[in-house]
Amino acid sequence: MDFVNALVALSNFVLIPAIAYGSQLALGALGVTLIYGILRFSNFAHGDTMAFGTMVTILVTWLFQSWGIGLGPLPTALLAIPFGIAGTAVLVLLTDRVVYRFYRAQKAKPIIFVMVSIGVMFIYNGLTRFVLGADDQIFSDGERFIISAGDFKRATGLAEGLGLKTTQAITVIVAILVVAVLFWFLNRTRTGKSMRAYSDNEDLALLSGINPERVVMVTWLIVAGLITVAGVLYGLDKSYKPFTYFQLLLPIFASAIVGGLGSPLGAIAGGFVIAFSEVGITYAWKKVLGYMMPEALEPSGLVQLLATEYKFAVSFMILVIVLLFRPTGLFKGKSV
Amino acid sequence: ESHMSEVKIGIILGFTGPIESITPAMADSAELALTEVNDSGMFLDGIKLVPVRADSTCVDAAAATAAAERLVTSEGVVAIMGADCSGVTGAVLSNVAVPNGIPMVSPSATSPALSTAEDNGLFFRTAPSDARQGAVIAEILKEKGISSVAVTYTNNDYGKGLADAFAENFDGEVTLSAPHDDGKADYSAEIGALASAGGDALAVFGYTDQGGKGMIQASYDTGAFDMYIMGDGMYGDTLFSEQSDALEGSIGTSPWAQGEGAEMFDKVAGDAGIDAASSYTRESYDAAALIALAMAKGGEATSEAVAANLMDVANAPGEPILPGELGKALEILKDGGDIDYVGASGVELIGEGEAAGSYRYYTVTDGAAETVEFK
Amino acid sequence: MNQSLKTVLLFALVAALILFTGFYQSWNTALVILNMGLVSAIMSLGVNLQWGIAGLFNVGVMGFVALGGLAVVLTSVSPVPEAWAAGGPRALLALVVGTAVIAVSAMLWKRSRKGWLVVLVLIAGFFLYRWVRDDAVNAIEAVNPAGTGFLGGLGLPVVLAWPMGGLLAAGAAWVIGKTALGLRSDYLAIATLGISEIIIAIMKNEEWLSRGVKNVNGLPRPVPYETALQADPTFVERAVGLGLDPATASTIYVKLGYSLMFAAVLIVLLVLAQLALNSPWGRMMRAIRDNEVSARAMGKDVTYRHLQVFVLGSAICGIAGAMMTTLDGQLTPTTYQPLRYTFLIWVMVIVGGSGNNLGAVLGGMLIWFFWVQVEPLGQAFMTLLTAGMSDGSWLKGHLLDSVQHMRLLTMGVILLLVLRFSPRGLLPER
Amino acid sequence: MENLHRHFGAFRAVDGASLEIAKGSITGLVGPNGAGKTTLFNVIAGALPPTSGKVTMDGEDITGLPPHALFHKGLLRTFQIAHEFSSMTCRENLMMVPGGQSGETLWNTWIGRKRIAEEERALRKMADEVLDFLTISHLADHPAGAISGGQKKLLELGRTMMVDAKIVFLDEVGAGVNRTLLNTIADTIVRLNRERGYTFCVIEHDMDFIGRICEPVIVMAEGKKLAEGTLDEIKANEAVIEAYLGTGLKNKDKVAQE
Amino acid sequence: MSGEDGFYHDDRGNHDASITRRGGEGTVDPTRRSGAVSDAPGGPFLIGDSMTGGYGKGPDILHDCTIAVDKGEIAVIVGPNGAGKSTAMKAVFGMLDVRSGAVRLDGHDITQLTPQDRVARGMGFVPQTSNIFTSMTVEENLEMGAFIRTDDYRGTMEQVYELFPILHEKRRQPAGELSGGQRQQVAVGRALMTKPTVLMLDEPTAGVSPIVMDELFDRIIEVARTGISILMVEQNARQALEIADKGYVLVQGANAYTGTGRELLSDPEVRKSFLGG
Ligand SMILES: Nc1ncnc2c1ncn2[C@@H]1O[C@H](COP(=O)(O)OP(=O)(O)OP(=O)(O)O)[C@@H](O)[C@H]1O
Ligand SMILES: Nc1ncnc2c1ncn2[C@@H]1O[C@H](COP(=O)(O)OP(=O)(O)OP(=O)(O)O)[C@@H](O)[C@H]1O
Ligand SMILES: CC(C)C[C@H](N)C(=O)O
Ligand SMILES: [Mg+2]
Ligand SMILES: [Mg+2]
Repeated sequence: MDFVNALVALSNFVLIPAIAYGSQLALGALGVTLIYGILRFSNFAHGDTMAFGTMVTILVTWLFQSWGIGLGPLPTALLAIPFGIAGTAVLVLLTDRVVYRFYRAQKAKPIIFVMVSIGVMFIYNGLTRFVLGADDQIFSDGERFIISAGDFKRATGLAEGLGLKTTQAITVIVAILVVAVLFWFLNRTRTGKSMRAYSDNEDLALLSGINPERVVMVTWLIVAGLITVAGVLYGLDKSYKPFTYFQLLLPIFASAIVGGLGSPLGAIAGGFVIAFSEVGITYAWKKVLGYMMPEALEPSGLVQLLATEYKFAVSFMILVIVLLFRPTGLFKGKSV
Repeated sequence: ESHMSEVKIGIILGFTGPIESITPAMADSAELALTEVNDSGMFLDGIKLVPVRADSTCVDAAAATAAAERLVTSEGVVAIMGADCSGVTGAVLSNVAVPNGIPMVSPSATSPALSTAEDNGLFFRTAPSDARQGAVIAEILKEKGISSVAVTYTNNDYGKGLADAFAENFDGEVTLSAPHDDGKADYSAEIGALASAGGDALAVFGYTDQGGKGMIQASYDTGAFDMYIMGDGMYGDTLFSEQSDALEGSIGTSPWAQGEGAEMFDKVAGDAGIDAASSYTRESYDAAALIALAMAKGGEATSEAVAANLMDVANAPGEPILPGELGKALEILKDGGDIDYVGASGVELIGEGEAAGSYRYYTVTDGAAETVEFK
Repeated sequence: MNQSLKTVLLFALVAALILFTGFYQSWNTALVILNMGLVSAIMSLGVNLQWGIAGLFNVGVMGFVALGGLAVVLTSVSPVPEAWAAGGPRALLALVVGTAVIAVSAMLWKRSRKGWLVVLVLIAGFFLYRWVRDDAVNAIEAVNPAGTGFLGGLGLPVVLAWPMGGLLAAGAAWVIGKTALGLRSDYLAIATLGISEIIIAIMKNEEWLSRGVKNVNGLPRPVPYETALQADPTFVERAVGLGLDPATASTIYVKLGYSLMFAAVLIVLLVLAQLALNSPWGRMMRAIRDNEVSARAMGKDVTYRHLQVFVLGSAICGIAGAMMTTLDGQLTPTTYQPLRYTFLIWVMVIVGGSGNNLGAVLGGMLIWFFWVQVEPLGQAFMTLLTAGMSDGSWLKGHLLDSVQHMRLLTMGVILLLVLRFSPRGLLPER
Repeated sequence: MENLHRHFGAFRAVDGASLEIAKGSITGLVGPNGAGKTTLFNVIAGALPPTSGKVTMDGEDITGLPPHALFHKGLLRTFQIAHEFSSMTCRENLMMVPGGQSGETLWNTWIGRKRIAEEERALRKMADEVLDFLTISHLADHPAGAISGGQKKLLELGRTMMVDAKIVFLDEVGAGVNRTLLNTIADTIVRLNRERGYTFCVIEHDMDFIGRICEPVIVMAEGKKLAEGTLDEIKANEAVIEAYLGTGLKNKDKVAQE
Repeated sequence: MSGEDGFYHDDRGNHDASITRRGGEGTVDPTRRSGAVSDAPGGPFLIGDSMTGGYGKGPDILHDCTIAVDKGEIAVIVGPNGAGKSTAMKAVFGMLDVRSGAVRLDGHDITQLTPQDRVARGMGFVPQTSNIFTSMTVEENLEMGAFIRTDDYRGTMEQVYELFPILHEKRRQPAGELSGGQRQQVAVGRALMTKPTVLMLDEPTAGVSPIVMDELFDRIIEVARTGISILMVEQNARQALEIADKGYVLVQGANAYTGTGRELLSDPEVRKSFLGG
């Protein structure tokens, strides 16, 4: 029984949160990695694009909620996601047309693109706040829990509870689906292969009859989809606040990079590495050990490797160590 | 002096950055006070007080300094209502306010360290220092018989200061005191550690729509704690209603005046369409009102007048003044009378840069704060 | 247009912008912008050295700037005797133990390549370190926590902190460079970014060292205090003689003092950087940037050169960081945000023209100017925009409420405009 | 070098090749595509670590030394795929080559300006001579990234002429170089070999070129040495013909008929 | 540690170039759209007529240069390094701005077409450098060659594998890991996959072994015989001219000599200055 309790405590505080958070990061990182792999720059506007896509979804969700349309136990926002994606797609395609295209024509260096994307980030930042403001917005509805910690305790009679949120489950499922589809798309379909070809050698792609602007457009469309889904899932699970989305940028980049920039599989792996190192390393083992060990040996201290103050430091430390042993990321990122 | 018919007051708050969501209401409240003063027609021969906003960013000392510098030297503001976060407040104070002799009244910088900052008598605040809040919270817990708590605080001078003050005054056991950073994506790690450490309740000294909320949500999602103790930064209707399940039965404190003043403010602010329940709206209103009243008392709309008379108008003796009664106050002052500004937050300034103020001890019931008593 | 004419014109533009600020806003504002502009220019000089010249993608600028700030505290703040008595020596011992553990395990790893052994040493060392450290730290932090609660510094003149900041940053850069410079650019980027976050985390949480998030206020200054000047009759007399009021005169005097000192540092660094760049050293660095494999085959020790330039660039950032903290008069670890202290510096370098030292300086001054001035600019723009709308309309109200969000938006627009008209930077490398 | 191995995963690019390059010789290295010649070069020049085996030069073990150290020991190489410094001018590409320039020490750039200026003058003269020789002096101030493929090859060769080397490894200098010019290059190689005592090891697929300068010729196939001898001996070797030389155009006669 | 392999064969040699990577970046403005195609009947099958132009805003490299090839013919361009041979090829393919002159294909003026639209009109090109997708496998490289084809291209792929057996062996390996000569074979194979009506090859035999070179020339003759026009640049000029129907000698961006392959081969002046005696 104690062993079960230990396991439950660990799942509740480490495994489940980390898996859900990892999936959220992974979805974000997929977008970053795709833009990097195909359009060849690190998109700093990613976080703010995510905020924008979520904002559109939220507005539509509110509309649906006011109409009384819902999904029962599932969040209404899931219904609104397509609209969010459409809105984001319009935004990014417009941005591409007005901003990035010019630099593509100029053959600007990737670093210029990065700087331009910082400019775009500032603008999106303002845009989102103009429409919806800077505050927290609540848009989740439906059942919050599949099973809450309290119910779990009552049902099982264990001392420890295990909470599983609807949104956590949705996040993980969606992440798996999206990755599978994306992988298939890039490696098996003609369009996907043409995107990889374009990213590898632009001139030669032209010489093979690939239309570069179409590749760019498709990339943005996919990114719009990924970004919105990631943003909405994150918002449902945690909360929606534009500033947090901006802050998410760093762990997302870290995930994309530690997994190997340009590699979709790497993005997933990276997301989990970052999430687990953030959540796991600073975990205080006191409770778990308390269950596992005989009374006499029960730890008196917290048995915490490092204080939570250092959780970012630790996750970055792990990142650096991973990179020292695998200099181009877990999945040898080079191209998609 | 007809050319002086407009006098500018700087409002320096973090309109962008980590507390961007509470600053608009704060600024509105401050401007509400100024409008009230202007509308009364009683202010120094019809001089109009014009608010000028500037962005403190809450965290970027250099940007805040530059913004303040601009307000002071090019806009020519004579006093500053602000800044908000303790860090930038210190920077603006020593880099701009003191050198230029501009008084600052901060509505929300509560770090104990500011009490001793070198300020040449120019720094005031309407919110009490966290040193006191820590003691108040400890006292409440003692009364309630809670003997072991886990603490999480926002990782800045405010959070740290409050957590320290609390720990110092608390008789029971603090199982773990873990900071959290605001605006981060995920708080599972902190909750994991705190839950492991255990305790009867979780004390959250953070911001209502920032990491503090994130911590409560993460705790609720994992069932880590059932009861929360909240510092001033956590007070916010949205949080209470949104997290009503999680917070049911939790307790908190917030700088707040007993009775009338606060009620009046709710009314006045409500009429003006301002969300009075947001954090530090009361203190902001009071800060701006004090600036105006000090000018009125000094008989001139200058920095010197503010610095010299602010303590005077804020404290007894004199006629108590509530929100919405600024016109009355001005009239009294005009007639050479004395006032004791009580305002929305029950202002009581004890020494330079130090406000006494009282705290409202509340519990959360059905998604709303219910006053238990004032301390 | 030829490049040198362009250079002159663009610098004239920056000067004009600052003068304009002086005339239309105030000279104090102008000098504030100028001072931080000079500091920013130094930072971008450092980044340009690393990226523009050597092709190293260092996104850890923030960390080095922060170390510079820490140096100011460690150098100039007077020591806190009670804290030293409470646990100073033991804290130092802990530092020694920590370094020794790391050094020993690094050596073990080199010699034996036995992972488990190293891990074992590290773990044991970690506990030893914590054991030595924790008591000392608790004792130190308990000494008057609201006022001090840290060891303080050496109490030396604050100007010494600038080279100290450089040294501290250089030391850190050396360690980082030794471990991480083998990484490819983006991987190096995230590694440096991570390390800078680690540095900030340490500064935030090691209170005994830096007072952590409680900040250190009232740092000593290399220039007189305004209030002292205002109290000085000769100064007041002279100010009045010049037709200035004493308060304004004193603030301008102090700021000018900083301006001169900063300008001197910038000029020295710029001259050194230019000499280095226009010499075989610069040629070699560019060769390495262009093609490492080939540079290696041509006998250039790429690893060493990378380390050299990484350390130098970081040291420059450290110096700038120390100068900035001196200017601020306080150390606030929470203000170190990557957006402001890393990415904005990068924007400066790239907008200025990477690979060109003068470009970096120009970019530093110009972008900083806008970073400060976009706020009034954005407000003005919004006023203009809403001028035509009917009063009291919902949209107008909403837009005016959101006017603060114009700040970053305007910054974005300006950035895009500048990059549109000079996609290779204002002063491109060649 | 002895019994050198370099594996990529399970693939053995260099599989136990042992060959010897005599001092003062111009050794030709030929072999079918993918025989492992370039990989062999990379291993010798320190660009890739060997999986196993040993490389010695002048009796000294130089296995696994980094490329820059080898350069200073007098071992130079060119790349099959040109590795120019693309943003630098052609002249700078050459001037950066010589080692031990005092201006490469940071300190000297601040205090030793005069000495540097002198050295630079000399270097510049030398670089201009080399450019002249390679018939690309008009490109001296051209960015090396924007010159033709063949010109890049020439530049690559030019770099080896900027210093005194003991041994120079040339990886397909001839590919893409105009044959007339290639003859001149061949003469230079011979001259450098005679006058300055450079040892050369040359990979090339152009038999005329090999025949003109190389003695002996080593044939590699599948990571191993297949044959060694003079070009005529090689040409007569059945195995080499089958794997490498072939028997000429099948369609040739058809062309002739037209 | 896996970083080191690969990049010696990469086109981007730089160890530190993942953000500055130039390898993938093209030289052609990808955002350009095709202009109109007008009828221009008569003349050879493909002709770059009196082309003058250069790179970007730089000086003109080509001066009134004319190159043409007829159906089923092999035309070979020779000339010293830097003469503008590759530039001429790129000009014909629309990869740089032609300031004056025209390109006509099969009776249409295609001067305003983008390269990708020229591919759709049946032109195929193997550039001199960066001519493979280094990160994609050999097989994917070939598939990309067949990108515009909607029919079943497996047969063609078999033919390519037959021609270059080594490619079959390495078909699952990233092309960037191949040896120089093998890459060249991939490049030619990719172009063959297009099933073009005009095939343009920039030094296809650079770096390939004699036996493969012979195979390649054999194959080119065969291909030409099926009615495909071949336009190629060669430094192995003597072999190339032997099989050429038409030869051009380019010097400093202008036509210096033009004639049949045999004529040029027997011209002593040409032999001496351009063919290495
Ligand atoms: N990084 C790598 N990973 C896997 N295989 C590789 C790698 N580099 C080279 N190879 C393989 O090793 C073999 C030898 O390559 P190498 O470049 O040495 O040939 P080469 O003799 O120089 O041929 P060429 O004459 O065509 O230049 C080739 O079959 C190639 O596919
Ligand atoms: N990308 C470029 N930008 C600018 N100039 C270029 C570029 N590429 C080549 N050139 C210049 O154009 C001229 C002709 O180059 P081109 O590549 O056409 O020569 P080529 O005849 O193909 O020579 P090779 O036989 O060496 O390949 C050269 O002088 C070169 O300097
Ligand atoms: C706005 C506030 C919540 C600020 C907080 N009390 C501080 O001092 O930082
Ligand atoms: Mg080779
Ligand atoms: Mg060419």
